Amino acid sequence: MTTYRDAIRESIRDALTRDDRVFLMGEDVGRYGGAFAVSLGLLEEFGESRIRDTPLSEAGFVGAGIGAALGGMRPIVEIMTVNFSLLALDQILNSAASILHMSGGQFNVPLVIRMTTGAGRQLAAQHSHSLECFYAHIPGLRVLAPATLADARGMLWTALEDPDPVVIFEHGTLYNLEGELPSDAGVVDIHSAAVRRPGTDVTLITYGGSLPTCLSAAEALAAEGISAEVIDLRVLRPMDDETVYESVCRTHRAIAVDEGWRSVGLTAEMAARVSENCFYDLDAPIGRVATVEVPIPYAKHLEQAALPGCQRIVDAARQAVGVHG
Amino acid sequence: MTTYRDAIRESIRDALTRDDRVFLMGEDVGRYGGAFAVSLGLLEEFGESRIRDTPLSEAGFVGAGIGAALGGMRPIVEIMTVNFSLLALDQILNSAASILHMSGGQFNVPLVIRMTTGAGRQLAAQHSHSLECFYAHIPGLRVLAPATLADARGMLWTALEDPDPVVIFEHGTLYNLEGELPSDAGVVDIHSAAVRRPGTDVTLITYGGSLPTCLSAAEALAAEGISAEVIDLRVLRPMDDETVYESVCRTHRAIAVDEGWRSVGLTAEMAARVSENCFYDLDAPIGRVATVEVPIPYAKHLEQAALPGCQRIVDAARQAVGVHG
Amino acid sequence: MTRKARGQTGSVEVASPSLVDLYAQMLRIRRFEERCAQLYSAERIRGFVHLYIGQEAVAAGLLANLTEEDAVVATYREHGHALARGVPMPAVMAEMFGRLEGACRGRGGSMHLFHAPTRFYGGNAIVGAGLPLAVGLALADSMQGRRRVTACFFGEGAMAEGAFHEAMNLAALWRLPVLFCCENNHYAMGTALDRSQSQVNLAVKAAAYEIPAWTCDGMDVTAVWEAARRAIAIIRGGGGPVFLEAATFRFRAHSMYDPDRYRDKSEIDHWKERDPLLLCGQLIHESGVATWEDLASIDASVCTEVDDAVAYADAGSLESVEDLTTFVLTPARA
Amino acid sequence: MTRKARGQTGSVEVASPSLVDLYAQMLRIRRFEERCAQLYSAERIRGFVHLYIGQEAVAAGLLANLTEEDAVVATYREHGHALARGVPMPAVMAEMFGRLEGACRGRGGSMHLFHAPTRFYGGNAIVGAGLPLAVGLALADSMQGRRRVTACFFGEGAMAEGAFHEAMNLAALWRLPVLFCCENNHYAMGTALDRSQSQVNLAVKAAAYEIPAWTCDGMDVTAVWEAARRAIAIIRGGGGPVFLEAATFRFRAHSMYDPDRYRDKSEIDHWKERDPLLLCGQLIHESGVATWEDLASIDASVCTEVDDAVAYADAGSLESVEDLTTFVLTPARA
Ligand SMILES: Cc1ncc(C[n+]2csc(CCOP(=O)(O)OP(=O)(O)O)c2C)c(N)n1
Ligand SMILES: Cc1ncc(C[n+]2csc(CCOP(=O)(O)OP(=O)(O)O)c2C)c(N)n1
Ligand SMILES: [Mg+2]
Ligand SMILES: [Mg+2]
Repeated sequence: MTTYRDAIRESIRDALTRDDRVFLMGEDVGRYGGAFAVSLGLLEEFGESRIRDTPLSEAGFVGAGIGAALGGMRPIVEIMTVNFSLLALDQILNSAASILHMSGGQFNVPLVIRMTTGAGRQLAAQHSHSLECFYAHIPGLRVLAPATLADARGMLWTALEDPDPVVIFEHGTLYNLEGELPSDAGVVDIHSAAVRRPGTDVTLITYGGSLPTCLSAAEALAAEGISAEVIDLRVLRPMDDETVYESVCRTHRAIAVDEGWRSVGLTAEMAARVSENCFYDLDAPIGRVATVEVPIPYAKHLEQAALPGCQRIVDAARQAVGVHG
Repeated sequence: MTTYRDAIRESIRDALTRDDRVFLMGEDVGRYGGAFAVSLGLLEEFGESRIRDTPLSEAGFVGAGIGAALGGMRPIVEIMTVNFSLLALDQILNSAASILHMSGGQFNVPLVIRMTTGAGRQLAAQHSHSLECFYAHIPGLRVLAPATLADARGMLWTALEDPDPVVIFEHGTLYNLEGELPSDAGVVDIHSAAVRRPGTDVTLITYGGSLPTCLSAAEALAAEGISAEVIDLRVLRPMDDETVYESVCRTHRAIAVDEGWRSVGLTAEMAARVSENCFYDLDAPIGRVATVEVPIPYAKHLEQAALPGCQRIVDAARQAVGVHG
Repeated sequence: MTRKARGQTGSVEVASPSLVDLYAQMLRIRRFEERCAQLYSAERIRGFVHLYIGQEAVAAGLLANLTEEDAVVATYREHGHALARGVPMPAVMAEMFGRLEGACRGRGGSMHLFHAPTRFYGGNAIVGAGLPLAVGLALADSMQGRRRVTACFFGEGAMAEGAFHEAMNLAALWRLPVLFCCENNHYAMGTALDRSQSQVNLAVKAAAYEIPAWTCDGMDVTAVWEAARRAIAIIRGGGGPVFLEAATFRFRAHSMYDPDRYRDKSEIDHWKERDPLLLCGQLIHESGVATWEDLASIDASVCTEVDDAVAYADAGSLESVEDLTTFVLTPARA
Repeated sequence: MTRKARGQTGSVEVASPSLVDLYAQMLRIRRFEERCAQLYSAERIRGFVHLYIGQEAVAAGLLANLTEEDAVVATYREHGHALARGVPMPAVMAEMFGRLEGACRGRGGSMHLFHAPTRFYGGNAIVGAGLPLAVGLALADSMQGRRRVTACFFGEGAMAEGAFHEAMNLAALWRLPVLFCCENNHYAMGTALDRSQSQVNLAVKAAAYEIPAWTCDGMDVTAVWEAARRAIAIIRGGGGPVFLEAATFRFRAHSMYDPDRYRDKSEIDHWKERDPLLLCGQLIHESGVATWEDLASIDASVCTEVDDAVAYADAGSLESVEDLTTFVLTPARA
């Protein structure tokens, strides 16, 4: 048995062992062991230079990661959470994502940025964001969202072999996810979406922290005789359309599920693509289950009411297949 | 005859005259007269305190604007261009947009932020962004995009009367737009979209700098006997759905047009809403004409190829109505 | 603590608090937070909770210098500042219980205490982000010709953020009435000051902005009170912003999630010898202004206040889920 | 200018350039940009163009101290740095013409010159954003045990940005080999230094990060060369970063769009009396290392170089529109 947290730690350890250009940098990744204990023990194993604690300077150390990548290193920069990543967004968009193109192909930026995302732990408005949609909008980035142990273990490896900047989102509620992982688990592709549960009546399109919720929703729907297929996008940019279209053209119905806010978020892109490309195969409008557009409140009952829960997904799927009850 | 630039200057002058809590703050708004000459002459008229030049400190002076609003002022903060606004995005999202809610309704933030947006002047990757979609995603903000002289003149006034933060996007190519404006032009509503050209065959949904392009496209389409209705969203958050749905349910076809990048941008939201709500009235998939997903190149021919031009809109409309050639 | 403000223009005087007042204030914070820790283990309080225990002298000593008209901007470690500023304890506890009766109707929680009646502007949980807000509040005062002060609290770790740099420059450039109070508790989560900043003399760093800056003993409430009094005299006198470092230490972990692996017990014990309550208690004893019995009875009444706050929070109600989206945008008054 | 680097570990020596070399370098920049201004009016060059005229001594004097292995990070006002670093003039001119033959295939333009062979890392047009990049380049060198230096240029206006603060602290904390060169031309667009920063003594501000910092005469190329030589000796010796302010002035407007309303002609004229080419020419004349005739013939050959660059750019081709989206993500090598 291993956990999502351990799988990420193992993949970082692997990378550090495999390639001396790799190092981990971020706030409290060393002495503290990582705000979510992901890098616990790595300082003792690899030392201060390669497990590099930084000051509170998101723009500064992300920019330094970009420069180090330009200088031949393979930095893994940890931004403690997506909530603080806005302070580094200019560096990520205007430098990391743009330098290859601005330089006419002269300079790649082989940088990997990891950050925790998501709500659900009563951390209130400033610590509960899901801003994957901002990063998924930016040309020049590859954006990943591991939702399984295998992806937690493998995506970082593949990302480090990518010559361009890769942003990896780890949902805070997944760190304690447990399961078996083959000891030889390794690279995974970072191009395609995956069908996590096959179904015939409706397709639930999601990723990251919402995957477990969609799987339980599919379970609940099965109990009512509704067969839901669950797709894990895995890669938020560039998105793999084929897997999604193939599914929706079979099921003729789709629900886009995301923990981000609804408007101009990822469910909008999922819905827009599917309705554009599966137009003549759709039997119902695509449902969107996203977070209610409110700064996430602290009180548990209000936070839960804001987030896309199993019930809202079930209801949306029922409506899509025309079952009301 | 007046210009879009003059209309904005007049509305700022009005506000400064009307309400002594109003002041304008930003980089080079004073001595320089504004990077786009919007505030030219205001320093001489209102003095250094109310036409306040700031250091290069986007996070600092936007945050100071939020604090000044909390302290009873009605600041107009100018961020020179949207390209630099990422440096202040944390302040805008985590403070300006969140404080009313986090405080349980105790503190409003009556702040107006103005910024120039858009490409088309060969300013290359770091100076050609259209990031309206980031702001349109944020609960707690009202986001406006004046595309006409009347809106340039009136939206700021209404925005200043709003108790909550309002972000206004001025497209760089509109400043020299000329036309007549009644001397008593004043407040306009900041809730609804507007039909800028009536039509029957297809609806072009757009805003800001793409409005003129869509109007020319409609003109070109008319010449081929295709009647295009052009809708100016005006308000990007919260969006006015009724005007759009009413139109699309009449035309049965829609094209979403935006100068932002395509994926997870505003055309996605427009397309998702329309396909969800006008599903049974649509005769064709909703077309999306947006900027090609590439950092904007400097070379004119490449930049033009990246931006949504009249021709691409015409082609998309033709395809929607089933005319090919 | 008695406060009086002689209007907006005349000179502003704040009566010196008695040692006993300051002791009582610190004790209110200490007992309140000890209870919070228990209630967190009992899962009555959730989310992130950052205890102030060990640093009480800073909030108590500094805030005793403010008038009702002044403003306060704090961080996510702000229970102490809220209580010392005068936010009612029941409202703070109810907020941490997520109750409608909480200071923010349960929407903010421990990290986001706001309170209009005392001009308490958060409860800001993005490190460094509060500083520009404080600059803006002071800008509003200076543009309106009001002689108010805005006190802004932050940790030494926040001084590495760009927001610190931009805010200090703006405040100094515009000579704004801000008291920047850096609570140097020597750690930013697990990162010690000398591993996060090239300049460990924080007053030197602040002085580079042409801002008067000095350090005080953050464990001695009288030292903090005196240092803040000096600073506020300069600020109210139109001398622009002042930077005050209070050298202190947090006795507890960074947050309830923190196993505190990065500090030696010996280091913590060493600082506990200078527990602000201990030092103040001794001072009171030596100066004879009160007896140990007096202090014990203060403790008793403080414990009652805490009990009442918990009872109030307990009896509180929950905001209706229908109201989830209120306070996002203000409905247009038709 | 002759450069030699004795590998990665041995001591690195850069032969002193002759006065005439430095003069020629500055003249290349001056004549190149004078032509750019004409070509802009002729609409052969578009977008934003920021001329360096008046500041040539800084790039010429400082960069003469670098070896091929060192790196350079500059701003949007970087024609001079690119040329002095050794980016071929035709490639720079072709870039401004938006040609495939340009340094960046026409994708970058005036504000985004990049050149791998000379380790020229832009051409960064977000003010302050280049500093963290320079820190990272130096971090890579220090982690790999290379004795390279990264020279980072920025304006005095950039020092108000949070990015400056964060980068200075990181470089000092980690003792990284960065030469931070602030070109203080006294204005940030229309904003004079004393209206943008509370601390106008920039070296004092930099020293607060525990970084050795001093000022040099940015109009005297020998003074810049000497000051940079000292700085680089410290950096290569493992002394960590150094901050160098070069006091200078731009003779032209901020950009081709700028009507330059905010500066008195008298102020500009005053600085023009210390035109770096004038000063250097006089020095050459006094020291007798060359005659006015020699300098005139240098001018002639520089003008030919500029003509050739324009001809090259003119004859250049355009990237095919089919290739618009190349260089966004690198295609997976199948
Ligand atoms: C911008 C940002 N980065 C990171 C964090 C996570 N975080 C919360 S508190 C903290 C340490 C702050 O230390 P300091 O400023 O010294 O205040 P203290 O907690 O010691 O009172 C960190 C890293 C955050 N909240 N905001
Ligand atoms: C973050 C950011 N804000 C604003 C601008 C617009 N801008 C470009 S150059 C400039 C002035 C910079 O002054 P300084 O740093 O002194 O450099 P100089 O132009 O004098 O060489 C400004 C405000 C920008 N490019 N980036
Ligand atoms: Mg601290
Ligand atoms: Mg300058």
